[in-house]
Amino acid sequence: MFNLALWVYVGLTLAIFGSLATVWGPGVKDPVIRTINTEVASVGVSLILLTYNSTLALLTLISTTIIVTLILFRAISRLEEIGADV
Amino acid sequence: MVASIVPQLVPAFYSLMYTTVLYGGLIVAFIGLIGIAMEKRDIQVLILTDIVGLAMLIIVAAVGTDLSEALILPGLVVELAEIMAISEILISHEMRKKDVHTSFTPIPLNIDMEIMTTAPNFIALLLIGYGVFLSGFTGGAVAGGGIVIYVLSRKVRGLPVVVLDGVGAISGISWCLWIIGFLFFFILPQYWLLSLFLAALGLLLKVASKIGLIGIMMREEYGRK
Amino acid sequence: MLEFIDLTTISIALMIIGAIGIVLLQKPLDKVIMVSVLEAGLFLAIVSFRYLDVAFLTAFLDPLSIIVFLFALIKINEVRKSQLNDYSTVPKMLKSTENREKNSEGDK
Amino acid sequence: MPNIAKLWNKLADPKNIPRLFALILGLLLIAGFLIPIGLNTDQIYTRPAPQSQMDAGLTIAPYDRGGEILESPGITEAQYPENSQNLGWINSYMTPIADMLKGISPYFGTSICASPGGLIDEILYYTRGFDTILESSILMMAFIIASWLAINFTMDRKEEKGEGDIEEDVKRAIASSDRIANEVEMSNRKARKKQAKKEFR
Amino acid sequence: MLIENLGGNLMGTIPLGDIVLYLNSLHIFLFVTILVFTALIAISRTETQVEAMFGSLDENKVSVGKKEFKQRRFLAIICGIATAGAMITGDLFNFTLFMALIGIVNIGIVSAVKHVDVLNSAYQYGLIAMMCGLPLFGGAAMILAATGTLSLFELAAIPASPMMIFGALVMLIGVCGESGIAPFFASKAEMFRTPGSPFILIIHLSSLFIIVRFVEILLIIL
Amino acid sequence: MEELYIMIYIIVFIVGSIAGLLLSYKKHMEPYIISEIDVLTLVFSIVGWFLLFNHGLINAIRSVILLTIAFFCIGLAIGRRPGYGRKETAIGILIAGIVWILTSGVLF
Amino acid sequence: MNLMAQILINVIIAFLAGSLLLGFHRKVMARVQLRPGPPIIQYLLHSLKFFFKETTFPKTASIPFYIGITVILAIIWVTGVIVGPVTKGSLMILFGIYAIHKIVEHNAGSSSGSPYGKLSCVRAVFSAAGELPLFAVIAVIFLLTGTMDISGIIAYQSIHGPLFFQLPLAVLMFFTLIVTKSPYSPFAITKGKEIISGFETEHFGMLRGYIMFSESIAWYILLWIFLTIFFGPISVVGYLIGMIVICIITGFINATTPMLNPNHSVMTQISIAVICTVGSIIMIII
Repeated sequence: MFNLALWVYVGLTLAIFGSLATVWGPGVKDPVIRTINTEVASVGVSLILLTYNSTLALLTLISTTIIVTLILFRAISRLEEIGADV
Repeated sequence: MVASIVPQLVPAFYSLMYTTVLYGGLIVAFIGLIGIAMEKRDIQVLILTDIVGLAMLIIVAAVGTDLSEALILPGLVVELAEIMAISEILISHEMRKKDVHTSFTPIPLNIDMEIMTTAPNFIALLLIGYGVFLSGFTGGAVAGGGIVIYVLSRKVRGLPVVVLDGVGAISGISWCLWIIGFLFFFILPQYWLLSLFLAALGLLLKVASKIGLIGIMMREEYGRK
Repeated sequence: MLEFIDLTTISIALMIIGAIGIVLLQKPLDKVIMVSVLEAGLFLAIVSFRYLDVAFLTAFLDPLSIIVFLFALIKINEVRKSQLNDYSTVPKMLKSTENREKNSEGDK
Repeated sequence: MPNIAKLWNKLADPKNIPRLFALILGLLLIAGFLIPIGLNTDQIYTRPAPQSQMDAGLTIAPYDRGGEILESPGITEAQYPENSQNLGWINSYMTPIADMLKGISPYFGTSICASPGGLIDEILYYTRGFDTILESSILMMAFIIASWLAINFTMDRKEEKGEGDIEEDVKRAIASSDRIANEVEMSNRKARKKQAKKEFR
Repeated sequence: MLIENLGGNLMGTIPLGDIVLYLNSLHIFLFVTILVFTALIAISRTETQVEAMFGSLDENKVSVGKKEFKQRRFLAIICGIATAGAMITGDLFNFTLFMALIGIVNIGIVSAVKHVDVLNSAYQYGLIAMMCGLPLFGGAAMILAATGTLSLFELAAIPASPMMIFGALVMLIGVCGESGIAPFFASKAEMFRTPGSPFILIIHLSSLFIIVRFVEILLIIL
Repeated sequence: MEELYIMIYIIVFIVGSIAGLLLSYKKHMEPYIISEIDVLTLVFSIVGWFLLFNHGLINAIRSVILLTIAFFCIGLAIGRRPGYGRKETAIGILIAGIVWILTSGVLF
Repeated sequence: MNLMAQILINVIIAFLAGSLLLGFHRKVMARVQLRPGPPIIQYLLHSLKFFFKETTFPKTASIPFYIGITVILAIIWVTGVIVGPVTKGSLMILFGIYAIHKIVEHNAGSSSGSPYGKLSCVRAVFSAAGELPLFAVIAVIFLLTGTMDISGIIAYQSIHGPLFFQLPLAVLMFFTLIVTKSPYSPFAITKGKEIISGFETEHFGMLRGYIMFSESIAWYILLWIFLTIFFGPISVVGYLIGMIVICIITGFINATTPMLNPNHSVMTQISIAVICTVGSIIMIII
């Protein structure tokens, strides 16, 4: 039907690109930007799971990613409120 | 017929892609770890450990069997829980470091988004319903997401401690439920259907209530004035 | 020419555009828009794999993630703004160095 | 020698440890590229090739593992089949709702198999159930820690007066829940008014 | 390598589906010891740390509050049970899960204290514990990929290939980080400055026992 | 049974040492006086070391008993207060060693 | 002879011989430092003396543990005697016993509430981080001999000759461990004199007696293992000479070296451990 390997490569590319962007991307000194950048890597992982037909894992990943983001944002905003220099 | 449904050996696709995917996972892990090694600020390291967790998922998924998927599922939820606990420690650490007498209640938020008044009820209901149907880890995560979004969108500022304890109690009970289910499988194998339901629903309740807890903890952050 | 425009190509293109956009755009709100582009790509991919229920759930969870982002961003913006107001006379750089000194003392 | 001593002293600072760990682990992982790597195809719990079930048009793709509901077991290649007497029954089972859903559309395989019964349950609760117990214990512990910290430190620190006074806690809780009830009531009334206005218009 | 060569004769197995717990003399020794310690923790009270104040004749007393005590005792008991489980498990992935549980509980035991320094090292240790998810689960997955099994009985019969050794090494790094072996000792050692002797005991105990057990597992894999 | 004998030897040695210590404390109240050779100690030492090395020469009595006596005597000599009993021990070892070499046939 | 009697006899031997060796070790150190030093039986007399002294408990102590830990220490080393000289069982169990010994050092320090004890407790964690890798020498031995049973290792040596010549680096590693465990050693950070007596500071009377009892057994067992697994089947006289020689060597080392700072101690140990393990493995492969 269609090329499955292509999807794996796209997924890996996205994952690597996303992690690179998270680590060294522009403006990652700001934790908010860094957190949003992790989304790219997680979509890459989602694609790999999709191609490997692990759809249940995919479902779980999508819903936990949101919650992890929420937690991270909570930590960030809380720390900024306290005025902590972390 | 039967042989075609489940092959004896791992299909060629998985074994062909294994090296690639594993290398990809290793690269992602390497990038994340080097990023941690170079980073100095605490919160940034916490965000970067998320990447390391994703790399772990890739490496486990690369095996490409049902077992590997079963290993991923809980791993995801565990990763989530650990981030939660550690971020909480970070916050309390910073609070301790600061002056004790300053107020630490979050700044109230004053936003009025149309979407927050109408959509969440529906979406949350749908998600919870779907999660209950799914059951297990996946269902727990989905339903938990629904609960989070519901709590987040409502004006539930100042929810009492009792509710938290109640949620804890639910999850404790469901945990027992599910352990009983697990033991049933081996002690009384003839009741496997009953134990299946005990286990699935116990886990659902447990995960969902725990994730719902996040929402309750968030209500201070995003609960509007 | 048109044979390139099938579901696969479109979804991959969407995802790549979204990814690049997320990384390159600096303002958080712009990033959120690109996140939705990225997730649309993922949605299309799932559809092209014909997993209807997964696609259905993704369709529900994506907006949620956008909402979460928006909430958090607004909140953080507000926090930062209020801190700026408090220290309006003090430049931001100075404030952070002050903090660092305090920390290094505390560490001893 | 003094340099080594200085380096060793630096290692005694907790802040440097995660970074050192990450560095060593990263370097070790990169060493993985030098090692011949390949998948042993003789695995337990194998699954069909991706999309093959979808292309074959099976109704509960990609998780169809054979078997009929309550009649014959499905196929699972467990490590120790002798330890699990009902191997395969679970992954052929479907709840009545799931069965109905299966008839409606061929594209709901994932959700059907995620609901009680199905392959994942077979592995998660039965053959490798102990793993799942541990995983969710980890989850529970993490949440206990987080919620304990949240209740005691990071939330509502302003109201904290006497430590460990349960009665006080309960009183405060009741009061606050009263307040919430009032608030909710008020907001409901407001919403109703708005609604009424709109309808009136 | 035979399993019997490592820790004495095989005395029995507890089959739970694919996960088979097994007992030999080493395991029984470790298992019983850890349970004895856990029982002692459950009944003991905490100590009060007394230090003379500088410049005056007063003394500075630090003890554990009641709420904190209950929470920490609970977590310590869970930690003891988890360690006991890790001692007898016969499955690689199961072992890594026990490790992860021990890691998170260890953080929890010290997370309730008031010292800023201790909290800081607990946080740093928590970061390590999170990162350890990668080497532990990843290493186990690599061994799974190379051999097609996670059971230690099967692994003992399979001769080691380079990929298995690599997976085992990765796991070793994970165990070293999680249990605070040098050179990663500092963040864990600093956590011990807090009062609550029985609870911090179990942190140390669990990590040492995990090392003992992991050496055995490593030798089984190799 | 060997272990039982070892235990007996050690215990006897310790008893001898304690006895020697008490004896020497009774004899010398003053510290650090490097005196001339004490005859009693010398006798004990020579007997002890002689028996230890050469118990095989005496066939009439069981070697266990001989060794027990030997260890007791050695303990008496060695277990003196610090500074005392060193020369005696050395002489005992020397004599016993010479006898052993002459009788055991190492030289021939 | 039945097993119980054998155990009893071996425990008594271990205790008495261990105490004498520790006393001898102290004597050697004293002579190296040009002091007369106490008589050899002094250590034994000390440990016996403590059993007859009044036992008191600090008000701040964490009670069941404060008492229980000394009993546990005694029990584990009696187990050590059973596993070692009596049944010649698995080395892994001895490894486990050693790990519990570290725990006891840790908890004996922390359970009293004394600041010295607390310092010693933190240092016990440090030292465990360095010493356990040293004990991983048993892994090297396993890789060569293919067995963990002490009797199996003895059998291997009687065929292939002593391991001392085949694994010199492993010998060095184990010897470092012995130096670490010897009193007044440069690595003995838990009992450094700047924190009074380290973890034993607050244990008096009977409890201290238990600790000293177990320490002498521990010293004996450690030397016994070293001689057994590296020199193969040797006679009683061989054990005696070997133990005395080791005591003299460690006495010399300890008398002439200052105590290291905790970090340096740990890192030195781990460096030795890593270098020797890697070296031994390379030697085995080649």
